[in-house]
Amino acid sequence: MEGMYAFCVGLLTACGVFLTLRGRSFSVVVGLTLLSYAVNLFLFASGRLKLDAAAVLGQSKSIGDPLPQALVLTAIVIGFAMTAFAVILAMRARADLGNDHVDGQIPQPRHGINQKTGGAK
Amino acid sequence: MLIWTITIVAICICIALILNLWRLIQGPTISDRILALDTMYINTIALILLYGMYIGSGLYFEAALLIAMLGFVSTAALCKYLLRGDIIE
Amino acid sequence: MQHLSILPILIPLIVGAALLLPPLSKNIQRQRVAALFGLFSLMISAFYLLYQVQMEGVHLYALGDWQPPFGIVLVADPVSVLLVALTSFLAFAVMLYAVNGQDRGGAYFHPLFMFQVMGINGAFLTGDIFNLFVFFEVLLIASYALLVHGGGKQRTQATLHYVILNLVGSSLFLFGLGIIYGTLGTLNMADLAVKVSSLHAENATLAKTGALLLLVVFGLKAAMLPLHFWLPKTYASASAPVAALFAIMTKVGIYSIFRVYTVIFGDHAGELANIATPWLWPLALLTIVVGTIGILASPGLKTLIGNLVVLSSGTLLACAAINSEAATSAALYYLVHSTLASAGLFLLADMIARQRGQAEDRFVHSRPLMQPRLLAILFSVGALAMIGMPPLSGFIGKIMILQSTQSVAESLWLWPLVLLGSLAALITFSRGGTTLFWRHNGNVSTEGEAAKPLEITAVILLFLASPVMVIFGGDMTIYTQHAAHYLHDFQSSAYDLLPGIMQ
Amino acid sequence: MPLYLEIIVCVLLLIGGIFLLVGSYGLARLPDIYMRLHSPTKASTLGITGVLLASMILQSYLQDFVSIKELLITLFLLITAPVAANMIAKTAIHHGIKPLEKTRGKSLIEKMRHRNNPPE
Amino acid sequence: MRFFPMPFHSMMLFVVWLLLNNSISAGQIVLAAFFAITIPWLVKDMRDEHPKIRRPFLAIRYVLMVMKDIVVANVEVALLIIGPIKKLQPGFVAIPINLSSDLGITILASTVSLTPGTVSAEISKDKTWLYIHSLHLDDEQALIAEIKTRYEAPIKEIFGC
Amino acid sequence: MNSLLWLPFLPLLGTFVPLLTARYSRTACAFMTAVLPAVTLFLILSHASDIFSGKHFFASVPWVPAIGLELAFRLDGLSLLFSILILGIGLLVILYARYYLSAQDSMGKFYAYLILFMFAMLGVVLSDNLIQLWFFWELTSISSFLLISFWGHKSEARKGARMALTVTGAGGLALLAGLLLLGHTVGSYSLQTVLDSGDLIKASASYPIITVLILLGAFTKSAQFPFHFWLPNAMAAPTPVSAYLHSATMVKAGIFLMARFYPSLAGTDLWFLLVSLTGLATFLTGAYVALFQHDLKGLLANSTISHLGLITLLLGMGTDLAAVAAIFHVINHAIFKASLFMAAGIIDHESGSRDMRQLNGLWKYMPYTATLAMVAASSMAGVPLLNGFLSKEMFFTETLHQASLGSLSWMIPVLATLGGVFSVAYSMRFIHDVFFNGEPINLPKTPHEPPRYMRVPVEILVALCLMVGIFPTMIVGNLLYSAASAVLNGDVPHYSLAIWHGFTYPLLMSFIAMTGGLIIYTNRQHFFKFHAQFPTSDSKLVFERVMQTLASKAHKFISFTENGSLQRYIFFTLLLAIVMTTVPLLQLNTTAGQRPEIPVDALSITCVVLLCVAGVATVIWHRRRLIALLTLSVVGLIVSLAFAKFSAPDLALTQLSVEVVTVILLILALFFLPQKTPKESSPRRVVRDLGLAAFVGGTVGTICYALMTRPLDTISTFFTENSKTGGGGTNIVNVILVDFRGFDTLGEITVLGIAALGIYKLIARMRLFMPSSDDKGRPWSEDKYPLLLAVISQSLLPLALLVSAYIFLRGHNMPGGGFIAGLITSVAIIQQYIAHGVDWIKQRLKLDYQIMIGSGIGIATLSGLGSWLFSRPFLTSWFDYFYLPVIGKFELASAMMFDLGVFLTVVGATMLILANLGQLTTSERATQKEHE
Ligand code: NA
Ligand code: NA
Repeated sequence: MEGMYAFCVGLLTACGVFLTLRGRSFSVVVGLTLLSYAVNLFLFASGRLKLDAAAVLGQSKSIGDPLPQALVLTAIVIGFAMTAFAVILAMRARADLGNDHVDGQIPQPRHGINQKTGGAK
Repeated sequence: MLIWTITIVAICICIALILNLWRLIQGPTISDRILALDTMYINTIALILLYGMYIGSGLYFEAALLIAMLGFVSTAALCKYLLRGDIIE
Repeated sequence: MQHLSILPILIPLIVGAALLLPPLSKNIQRQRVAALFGLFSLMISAFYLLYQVQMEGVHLYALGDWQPPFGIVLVADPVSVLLVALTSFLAFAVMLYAVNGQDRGGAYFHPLFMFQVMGINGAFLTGDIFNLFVFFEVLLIASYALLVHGGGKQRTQATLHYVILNLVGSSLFLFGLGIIYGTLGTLNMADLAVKVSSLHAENATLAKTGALLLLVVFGLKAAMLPLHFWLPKTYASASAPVAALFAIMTKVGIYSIFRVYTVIFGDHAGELANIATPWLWPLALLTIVVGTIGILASPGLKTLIGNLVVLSSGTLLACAAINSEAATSAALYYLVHSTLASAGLFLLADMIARQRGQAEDRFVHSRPLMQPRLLAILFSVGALAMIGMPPLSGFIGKIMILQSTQSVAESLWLWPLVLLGSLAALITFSRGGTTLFWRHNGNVSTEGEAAKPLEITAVILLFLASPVMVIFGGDMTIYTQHAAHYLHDFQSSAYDLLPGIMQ
Repeated sequence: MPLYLEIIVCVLLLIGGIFLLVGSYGLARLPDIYMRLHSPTKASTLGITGVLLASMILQSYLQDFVSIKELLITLFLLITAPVAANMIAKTAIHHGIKPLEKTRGKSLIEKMRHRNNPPE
Repeated sequence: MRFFPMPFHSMMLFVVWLLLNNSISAGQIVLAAFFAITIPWLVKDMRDEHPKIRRPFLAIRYVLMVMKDIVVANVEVALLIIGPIKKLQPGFVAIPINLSSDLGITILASTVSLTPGTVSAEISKDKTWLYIHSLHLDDEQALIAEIKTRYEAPIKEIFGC
Repeated sequence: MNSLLWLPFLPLLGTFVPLLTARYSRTACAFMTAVLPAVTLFLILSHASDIFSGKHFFASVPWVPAIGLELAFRLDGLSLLFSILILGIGLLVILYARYYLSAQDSMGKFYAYLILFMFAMLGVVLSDNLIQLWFFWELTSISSFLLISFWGHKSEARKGARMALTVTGAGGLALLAGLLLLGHTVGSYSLQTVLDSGDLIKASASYPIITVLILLGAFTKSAQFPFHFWLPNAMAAPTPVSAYLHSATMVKAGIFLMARFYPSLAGTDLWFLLVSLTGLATFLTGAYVALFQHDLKGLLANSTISHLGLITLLLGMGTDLAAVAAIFHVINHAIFKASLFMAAGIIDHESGSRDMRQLNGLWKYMPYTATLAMVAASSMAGVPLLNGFLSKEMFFTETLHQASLGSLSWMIPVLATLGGVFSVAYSMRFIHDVFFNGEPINLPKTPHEPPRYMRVPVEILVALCLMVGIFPTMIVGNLLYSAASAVLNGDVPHYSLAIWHGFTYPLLMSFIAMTGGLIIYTNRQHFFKFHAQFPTSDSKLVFERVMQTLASKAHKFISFTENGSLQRYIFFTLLLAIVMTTVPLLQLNTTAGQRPEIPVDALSITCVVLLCVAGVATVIWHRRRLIALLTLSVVGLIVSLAFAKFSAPDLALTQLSVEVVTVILLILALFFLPQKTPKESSPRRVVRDLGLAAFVGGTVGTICYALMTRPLDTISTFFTENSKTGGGGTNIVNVILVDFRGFDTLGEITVLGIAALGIYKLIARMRLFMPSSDDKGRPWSEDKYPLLLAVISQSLLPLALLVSAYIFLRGHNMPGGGFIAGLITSVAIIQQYIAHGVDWIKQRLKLDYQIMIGSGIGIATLSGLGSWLFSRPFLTSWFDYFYLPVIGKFELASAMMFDLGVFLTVVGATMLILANLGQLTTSERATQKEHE
């Protein structure tokens, strides 16, 4: 199970990173959200995985590590606040700058490259 | 017997979830995808309840309850977006 | 005063919350008075805390009465209280400037300012690494909000970059914390320091990845190369009081590096001893280089100051890499000096820009200033301090840093870079200053706005620190030496903070 | 656990599981969006009710007192499922998605789209 | 009425609270009562005027009937879904409705969605037509008639409109 | 002698005098300004006799021990000599400037700068501490910058000042490095210790670098070749400044430095090579270039360079007598050059020009001044009976005794004579071109004699030229001796200041210089023609070009690296992170640890499939934004399931509720952001990013796996054990959140509150683009508030609130708590917004969300402050069990207050964001319609 879990964390991280590296604010926000999922899962896993071990006294057979859970909770809330801010900021940037590129301007395709690919075709 | 039943039902739900995912990916229309997501919420509720039964714990009921409540809101918001664009107007 | 050490966090928090509530929330005059009063009392309590710590030693404040390493503790030690006092003083002066109208550029300036101060003070005081993350986020989110204060395209654009980069940084922070907790099983910094020494083999390797991830995070805050890109533009586009307050922001990263890589992963960390140094040293030097180039390239005063901040970050990081008491002492002195000087300059740049019409703070021909003499005097003071020329405080910091190099190799790298950085600053400041104050024609711009007495007071207050730090340089350096000694003394910076733990 | 209870629980569970599967199967299988709408709103709702009932009985037994809070989920789903279906149908209609060729009353879609009355 | 601006909801909340807590201890009853009073009081402004239930027993009967229909409908639909799709004859139907309250229309539409092979798709602007989609439409008029008599009529009676 | 501690500061005090007295008459201002320097001079002179008798004075107090900085002064022969020059000539310049400055010039400012400079110079020469010496050294650079740029509105003044500052500043930095190394080598920054440790220093490995660095400081300051170019450009300064700084004092600071460290550094081959060759080169270049200057001050500046070279050459020779000669020439040069500058200033002042091609035959107009200038110029040329002759004679003598260049040593006297030839030539030119040589051409003013008192300083100095020239021993004998003794740090060799030494080689050299000079001057036309063949290189232009190239190169570099592309910045950030983590990771031998793994089951596999497909789909479809949002929801859902599965119900609940609010926010963003994402990443970029993403993901996954498969001891058992007894709750996670680590939570809700405030700021005055149709161009539906949704939402609200209350109250003991409850409440209210719109809610729900945030944070804080009443730290929790009839046992805890604060903040923050965003768009739509 741990292997699958780790694979998922890695995959989510990779997806998040890839999207964060895109040029449009929406993609970036989605990427950051994916990344924060991965982060939360990772942080949670630092307390090791346990089945049927909810950290509630008298409710389960054993008790998992409650501390990472509390940390993840804090991280989720903070992540939510940050994502919310980023989303609205993306809107604001779009409103102020007229486009949704993270750099505030749509990059002009470089002529040299165009010519090159054009030549190749 | 119970464990076996739970396993069988769990497999049913797993298949159901995969089918939902298939529809979500397949589309073809956005409405289909929303519908698939909505169904997925319902199947998840069942899954959580089943898990609670499996380990004999009532701790997960609230999670199921929340999915029931919140899944609807998100479906409604998505549809409102498709209809009006602005969901809070 | 049992609760003295938490006041630097609570005062801004309570005042910030109160500013959102009636009767303060609707009236800007009341908000100003409340904010100034709050920051003034913060300043008093911070300096009193400094005094207390100096007299009685380290204050350990166990929140919720849960003893370390289980609960969160605040550690008011010579290092953290120095920075808290610095922050409080800076915040008061900056607010003094802001209440003259700069606080009007959007809603919630005062509460956000308070929360920002709270976050910074919290980051300095906390002795718990996850709590450090929380306070990082507090100060970051407040800085995001403050950054857009005043509106405008450039600001939005710079904020977007700043926010997204820092969100990536926060993710890395959490990854790092996950690894740290996953290998050491604790969060209290002193406890981490104790536990890390007994880590072996593979766990040590894993912990190393976490520790280095944290270095990236702190490096991002501290504008370490290649994570510095955001800084010049962000600072240059922020409104003046915000930029001035931001002068302390990079220092939070620097401080964290000192704390984490001296106390936790310092000499006593077994397999993880001094892991940051091999990375820190080249990156710090490159940061200095890039800062220097940036200084030479600066087209305007605000960008120049931004690049000076990069330069000083590089210098401070180099001190962290040298990893000795002398270097830490030098860094502490230099940190205080550069924070106040750059903050004052940011405010000054704003006053200058407001009087030069369209030319703003750019080094181009323009209309004459309305208050040329006053601003020129202030400018020279700020410039001299920043360049590190006598008679202002920069030179002491610079000399301390140069003297702290331990080997010939270190000196051969650091000395030329630090000195060339100063030279670049000298060149650009003299170019900029002569242009700003002397290259003009026509009449004074009619749209210009003369600096108000309180604004000038604020700048003078910030700059005054510089000569004071020279005149009382002896006492000041004795303090920084003491603080550095504390930080490097494992007994006091780790074991003494864990009253319940057997050594 | 008494056998009769176990049997009841198992039957309820199986019913629930099958209906859930059928609902999702329909969702995947049926040819147009309007037809697909039926399966989750009905089959899945019933399926979940089965599982909920089973859970209710089992948890009541396990925890030694009558646990009927699962009913609340059923209540929620019964209230919301039709609205969700309605909203999704509205989007499909609004987007003018063509139903299956053989669908009767296709012409009504245009009317529905503008929420007009049907042609007399 | 000052204490119970929404008596039906108050009752429901009272019950649901006890349901949620799986307890009828004195403390929970006090809390249930507390919420049964305060929550309606909090949200009373957040409501449009809705007609009152005139005939509660009929309402209960209606609920039971619908529940039975749901089960039946589901079995039917399940069979339809599993069965050959080619035999299905879907169709849209417009049903004239004569309910003056939004609540009534909503209940009718919901009921239709939950019961035999039909989903409420749209309601006309003037709220006189309910458009439904039927999974397997044999006889359009029969369907209209069934819905009107089986569901619309009792709703009309329950709310008296 | 304690007065030495405050004595140097008298001039500093004096800087304020002119500023305060500028409002009175100019004479009064000048007089008052002169008082403090005069007093200082008097006080210093009062010690002269003691110093002449071999006494030295020291005074010091600690200042910044950490850097070895002391407030330490010494008064020995060398300091005395320079102090007299600084203060004496300074006083004359004050008097001179009184007449020189025009009415427009701010006299107070000028004097203030001048006195500041005087203070700095005095500090340099009196310093007994290396760091302090450097301190004052830099002050001279700064004050000279201020003086050169006194006429800042003139471009040359700005450029000249900047050039001087840059060059001397750079030298200053080198000097600092040198001094620090020196102090480090000696182990003390006390000058006396350093002077006494000559052997130690010369033996140390860092001696060469120390010498080079210190000499760099000296050479730049004293305008030695190749750093000499700044000095002619500093002539943009008012002439009193040139007379003071650029002849008598500041440029001598470099000389002073070499003299000061003579005992420590001189006497080695390295010293000889560096110093004497530099001096020689400077001596010749300056002399040669001076001849071809048309600007009077340019000529003087270059002659200054030349004479400074001469002194440097002498100091470099390393013999004791050469050092004496150097000191003697310092005195003489100061005297005659200051007077020459002043004379040039008078000429400029009274004729309006400094161009020697215009200035001709001034003898007729100002005979008295001309006489004075001619005497001074003769002294410069080394005419007998004048002081310049004496030191030049000594110089020639010393060049003859030089053997350090081996077989090439003969070149030194020859080249020295050549320099002398040019000195004579340019001195001739100064005299002949200006005062004779026909009639003036196109002068702006008709020249005449200056005001009476403007001449006085020149008269005094010229008188000194004569007196020193005729009675050297009487006038400067003691001074020279004691200064030389200070330079040599001990015994002074025998020397003679006699005017006549008989027919000697030096006399011959002087004679050659005289005749050669005359010949060159008379044949100057040929030389001018010869010189004109070379392209003139204006050092100012060159310097400016270098500076500009530097700036533009820097700018190019910066705009290349900081190109404003966020993608690049993130790329670098992640790249650094990944490099830093993988390097240690390579040492990890086995990924899997010892901890037994949980077996895999079908359910988990299904969930993993769902998660992975949805995650990848999000990436693939990120340009189809709504679909990406749907797949993102799936990921969120599965993540919450994972939390539930692995025993974290609280996390599952939180993740679920946060998820919904996030999705709603993203839907809002979808509407306001462009609907289409163009495909703009090049394939190369995509591959690069995919590579990095895979690398990062792989690393994270590896670490995650490695962590999970290893056992861990944590502090968590403490929480498990104390949750009920110490925190009063059975839900350990919640007890951690509100009690053990309540401080984190306080910070966390503050973050949320701040985010809401920040978002409010962002929303304010935001001008939004609102598409009138969706991404396929379909107009929006007219059904604003669907009937079913509206009615059902109303019914759900009380239920949702009840659930929220339930979740809130049970939180301490079971999964739940204030945060989740707050989100449920928020979502319930948001649903009302979706179903009914802003206006509908506005009339019905009178909640001030800002106040909610404030009071939420306030309540949480206050609940923590409550413990202060019991003298416990902030956030110390309190709980107890109570019994009431009927109700029975129940628990009350301060944590509930805290949780209430959390709840309020969450609701306030979420609603402040969403409601305001909704409100904004609604009002915008209304106005848009109005426009239509
Ligand atoms: Na809206
Ligand atoms: Na909780």
